[in-house]
Amino acid sequence: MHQAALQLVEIYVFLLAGFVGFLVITRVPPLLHTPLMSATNAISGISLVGSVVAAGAGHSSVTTFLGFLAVVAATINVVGGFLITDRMLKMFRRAGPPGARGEAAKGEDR
Amino acid sequence: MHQAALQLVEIYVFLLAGFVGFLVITRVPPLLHTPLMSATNAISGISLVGSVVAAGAGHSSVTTFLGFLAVVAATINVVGGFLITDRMLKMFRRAGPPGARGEAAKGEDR
Amino acid sequence: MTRTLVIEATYLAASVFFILGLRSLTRPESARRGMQQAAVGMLLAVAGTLLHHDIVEYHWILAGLAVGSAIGWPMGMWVPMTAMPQRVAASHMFGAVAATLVGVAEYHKLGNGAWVARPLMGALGFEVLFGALTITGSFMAFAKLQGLVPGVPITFRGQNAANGGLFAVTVGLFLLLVLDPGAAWAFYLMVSLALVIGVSLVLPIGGADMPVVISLLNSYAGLASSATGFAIGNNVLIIAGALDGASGFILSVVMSRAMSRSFGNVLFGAFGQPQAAGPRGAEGLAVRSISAEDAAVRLAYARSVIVVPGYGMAVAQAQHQVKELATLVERNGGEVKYAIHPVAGRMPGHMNVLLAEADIPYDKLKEMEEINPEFPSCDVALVIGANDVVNPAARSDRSSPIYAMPILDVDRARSVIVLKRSMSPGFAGIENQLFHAENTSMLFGDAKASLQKLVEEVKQA
Amino acid sequence: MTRTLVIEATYLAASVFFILGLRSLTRPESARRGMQQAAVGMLLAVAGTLLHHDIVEYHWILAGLAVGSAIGWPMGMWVPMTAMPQRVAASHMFGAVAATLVGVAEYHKLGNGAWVARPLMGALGFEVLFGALTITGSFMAFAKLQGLVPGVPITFRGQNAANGGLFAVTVGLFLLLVLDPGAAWAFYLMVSLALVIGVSLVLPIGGADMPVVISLLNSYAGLASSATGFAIGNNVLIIAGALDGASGFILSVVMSRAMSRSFGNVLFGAFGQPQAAGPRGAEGLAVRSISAEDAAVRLAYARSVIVVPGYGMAVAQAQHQVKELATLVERNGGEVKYAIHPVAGRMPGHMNVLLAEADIPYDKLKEMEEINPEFPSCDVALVIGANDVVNPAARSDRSSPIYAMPILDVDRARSVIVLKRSMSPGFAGIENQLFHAENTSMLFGDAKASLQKLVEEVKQA
Ligand SMILES: NC(=O)c1ccc[n+]([C@@H]2O[C@H](COP(=O)([O-])OP(=O)(O)OC[C@H]3O[C@@H](n4cnc5c(N)ncnc54)[C@H](OP(=O)(O)O)[C@@H]3O)[C@@H](O)[C@H]2O)c1
Ligand SMILES: NC(=O)c1ccc[n+]([C@@H]2O[C@H](COP(=O)([O-])OP(=O)(O)OC[C@H]3O[C@@H](n4cnc5c(N)ncnc54)[C@H](OP(=O)(O)O)[C@@H]3O)[C@@H](O)[C@H]2O)c1
Repeated sequence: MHQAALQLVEIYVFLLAGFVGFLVITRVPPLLHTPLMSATNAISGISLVGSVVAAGAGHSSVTTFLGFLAVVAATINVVGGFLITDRMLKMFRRAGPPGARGEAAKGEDR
Repeated sequence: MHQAALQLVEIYVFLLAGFVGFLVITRVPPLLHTPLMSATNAISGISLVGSVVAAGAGHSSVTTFLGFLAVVAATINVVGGFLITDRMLKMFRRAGPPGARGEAAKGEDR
Repeated sequence: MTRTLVIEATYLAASVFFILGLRSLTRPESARRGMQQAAVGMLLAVAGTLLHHDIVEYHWILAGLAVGSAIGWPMGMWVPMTAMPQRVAASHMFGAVAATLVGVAEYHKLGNGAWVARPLMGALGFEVLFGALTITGSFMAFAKLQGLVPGVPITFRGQNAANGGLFAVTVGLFLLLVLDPGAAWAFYLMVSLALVIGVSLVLPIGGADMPVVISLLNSYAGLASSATGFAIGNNVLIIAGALDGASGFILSVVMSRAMSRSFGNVLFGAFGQPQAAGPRGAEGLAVRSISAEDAAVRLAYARSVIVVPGYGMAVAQAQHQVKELATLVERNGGEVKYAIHPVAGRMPGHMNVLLAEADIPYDKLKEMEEINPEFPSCDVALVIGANDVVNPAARSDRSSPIYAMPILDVDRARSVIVLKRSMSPGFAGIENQLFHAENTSMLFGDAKASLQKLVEEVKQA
Repeated sequence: MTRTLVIEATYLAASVFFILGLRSLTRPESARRGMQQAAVGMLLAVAGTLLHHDIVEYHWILAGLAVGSAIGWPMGMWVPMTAMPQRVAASHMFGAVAATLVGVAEYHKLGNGAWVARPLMGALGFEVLFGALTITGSFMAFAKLQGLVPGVPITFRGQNAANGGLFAVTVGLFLLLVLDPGAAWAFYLMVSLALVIGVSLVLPIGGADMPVVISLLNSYAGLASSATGFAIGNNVLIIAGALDGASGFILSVVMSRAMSRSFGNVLFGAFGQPQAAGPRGAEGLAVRSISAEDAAVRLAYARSVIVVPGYGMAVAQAQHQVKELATLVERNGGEVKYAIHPVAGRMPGHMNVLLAEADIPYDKLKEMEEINPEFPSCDVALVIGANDVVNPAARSDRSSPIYAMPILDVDRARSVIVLKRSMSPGFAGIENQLFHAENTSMLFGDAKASLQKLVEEVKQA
């Protein structure tokens, strides 16, 4: 029953999170669609929390090894994902006050 | 533990629902703010599901009576809320194709 | 087990329908169907609950449903749109009643707290606290709006101190209960005190500020039912409560902002008070009043008219006459638009509902940002029972209590006709220079009566 | 117990940070800080997990973290922006690998399914199914984009039949497992078949359609980690997975729409095929090619220039030269804007990132709807390695495979200069009349080289 009750609640969590995702992401402008992709990659690295337990629980050499590989894979996404997302977002800048076009840009050229 | 575990999950449900509410309702145009108020009234009537159990569980005359009152109160909101919301929304209509102003309106006058 | 699954399924469906229902309110076209689906969701959830295995007898349930419907139906079908604010207040009260009673029943059932675990006690505590506070608070709001209680702020010396103490004690009781859920006396005392707090919170607030208060109470009611959800482990309750809470909170923010006031300012009523006494410093100034005939002529030949409805239109229930007049103007080839201020009237969207009721298409209802640039080029701005929302002092007069409140730039129109009964001020209780501007003419009288005259005259013209 | 609470708290915090992080991506100003907070959330969650009482030994964990970071760091720091599509594909693969392995480990741990309850088996099943399928699918996508595998669709007779059969068997095994979780052979067979399916799904799809596929795989990866969350009862996993899934799905819809194609059409590759052979029916038509000098003169004296970047700019990595040229034009008093087609390049937002990398302010990057009306009034439209997204056939030629795809109205500009290497077609593999219009001049050569010439010449001019 416990397991079942929990899984029932978790269906709510899944659906609600889906709603949130839909509502938020439909509002991300095309300008940032590529960072969005790498951002979700980074976030998907959260499976690390599962992998870590598998790798550390020491049930059997098999599960430990699988866990180890999982940790590696997930870590790649976390580290790589957040780094590249930040790299990208760092590049986006606006030219002074909105509306100010060429002028502002010229001003800022290095 | 069971109770605790469940309540932990329910915090997620609460937070996520809050997010959804925030994201959705900030997008409701002022035009429909009054219907929105009555709509949430109607939805709040969902406490009926709690009241019904209290009224029907027959633990003691006290709980039953309290439950009965609760059912009455909640039902008022459900019935009244959905009815008036529908009444309001029924009234909102647009004048033909957007942009078509006075003309369209005249056409539709009864 | 399977039964539990069925019930849970209906709850899940209800939750989804509720969310989709609110989402549908983002577009007028989809709104109605969306809310009807939400109603279906509600039906499902209730039907599902009737299967609950704790339920041993049904007659009280059915009785409750019957009585509730008997009261709810007329409230839904016949309450006039102009009475919406009261209605909303009342229904927050009912919602809170339900939540609170369920909480009390639960507590009583569990051996008056004897068998209540601490986390559960926390949930129950929140439930009855917010619930009880909302019951009396909403009732006071209702009474003030309905005129059962004088709308003016009721204050007495040491009020804040008293409230503070009351509040402290209540919180203390709550903590004590979480430590010792069995302390029944504390539980019931806490509930009673919460009821008192509800009253004393709303008493000092002016009638016209009620809408903000109501929305805040809406979010409290929401929190109460979420707490119920936690207490009885029911997700659809948690979700519905959270949605309610969000909605109430957001709306009250919208209102305060449109009035350029802070919550604190609203709750501890900086205004709606002494100034409310009446107009001041207007003695010296001239007022041009105009006859229905002359006003009608101007309207008859106007190319572009902007109607600015306000609370007065609601009071006079003049929306249908507005529509009638507009139709005539349009027949004469004039264009009519409607300028809707976010806080015109007494609740958000008040004017929109009334005009929609008069069958005016909503794409003619313009929001403030959209319409303001059009005033300079409009021949006649027809102000119907609006006052504060068209008060230029908000732009110019730093000393004015409504300074910085965004307003409709009616004073920039070529000519302005104002329909109101007297020179008495609006809700903010302050003088309005617009009524003394020389492009403004006042057509005194009840809005409905005046509009009927105008309609007649325009027909002649 | 308290330990569990701490862990749960970190998970809760992480979930909130993730949502806020994605939300921050709705505004470029807030985006960076938001994602940094999300990273903090991730750190919290991982730190919390290390406290988990099931963990008995840490060296494998640390080893994994070390190796992973050693690989992830360079991938994050040095992968060129032009290689983003491959990179994204690769990281879907890693995500899926993690999810799948966790699933398999879980299954193996529980006595090879002997002690697996049915609901759990359901979750595990989904997890490894979606996971495995995504592993190989993403790998194939990666290989095609990286050129390790020929980008052209690989098809063979009876392919669909084969896939159908494969799919049916796999589903059958899944059902069997839910009935009898102990059937280890079925579990491992199912995983292997899922791996095969991943390959055979992506093989027949043309390289240029990969982005759509990648986004779909993104949502599968998301579902896989959500399933993991269900399996090990971890909410942050469920939430992150759901967010991923939503994002991937929405992006793939955006792309298909911007290409005015259906999923089905993309997945069962109606095009990117034979036509891809090369240009057709263009023999008769004239082509005006122009010298760098002449082009430079036109640009030097243009009042308004609209740059239209496309996949070619990415291939040539010419974004910095674009910026250089634009700066010169602006020095001469001309105005430069950038017209960004939603599917220009090979992934959503591809052009925006490249131009941002070249330090071009994003408020000069205009979306299609916004810029299209401006073409008629612009002196020079400078098309840099764009082809399909400026192909007028999409408006006019019903027979064209890209008919009804919304395009940039470059052909309406006063004059057009196109930078590309040859007359060979773009990804859709179709002829482009624009290159034969008489207000169009072709400047042949690698975009980077051509732009460098232009910069030199404009400096002289
Ligand atoms: N909408 C909201 O959500 C909300 C919430 C809270 C507070 N408020 C406040 O409410 C006010 C709304 O502004 P408002 O301009 O709409 O209304 P108002 O400023 O309250 O003015 C209403 C005017 O209508 C006139 N009036 C009353 N009954 C009338 C009748 N039967 N016929 C003709 N005229 C009549 C009154 O003048 P006479 O007595 O001379 O006729 C009064 O000056 C704002 O100050 C706003 O901040 C609004
Ligand atoms: N963005 C997305 O999310 C996405 C996703 C899936 C599919 N697609 C598809 O990809 C296409 C994108 O259109 P597009 O116009 O951006 O690109 P395109 O239609 O693929 O055309 C790119 C052009 O760039 C030229 N080119 C290649 N390398 C070059 C170089 N080094 N220097 C100069 N020119 C070079 C090529 O001509 P030469 O060989 O003659 O130089 C080619 O005609 C659309 O059909 C879209 O549907 C996009």
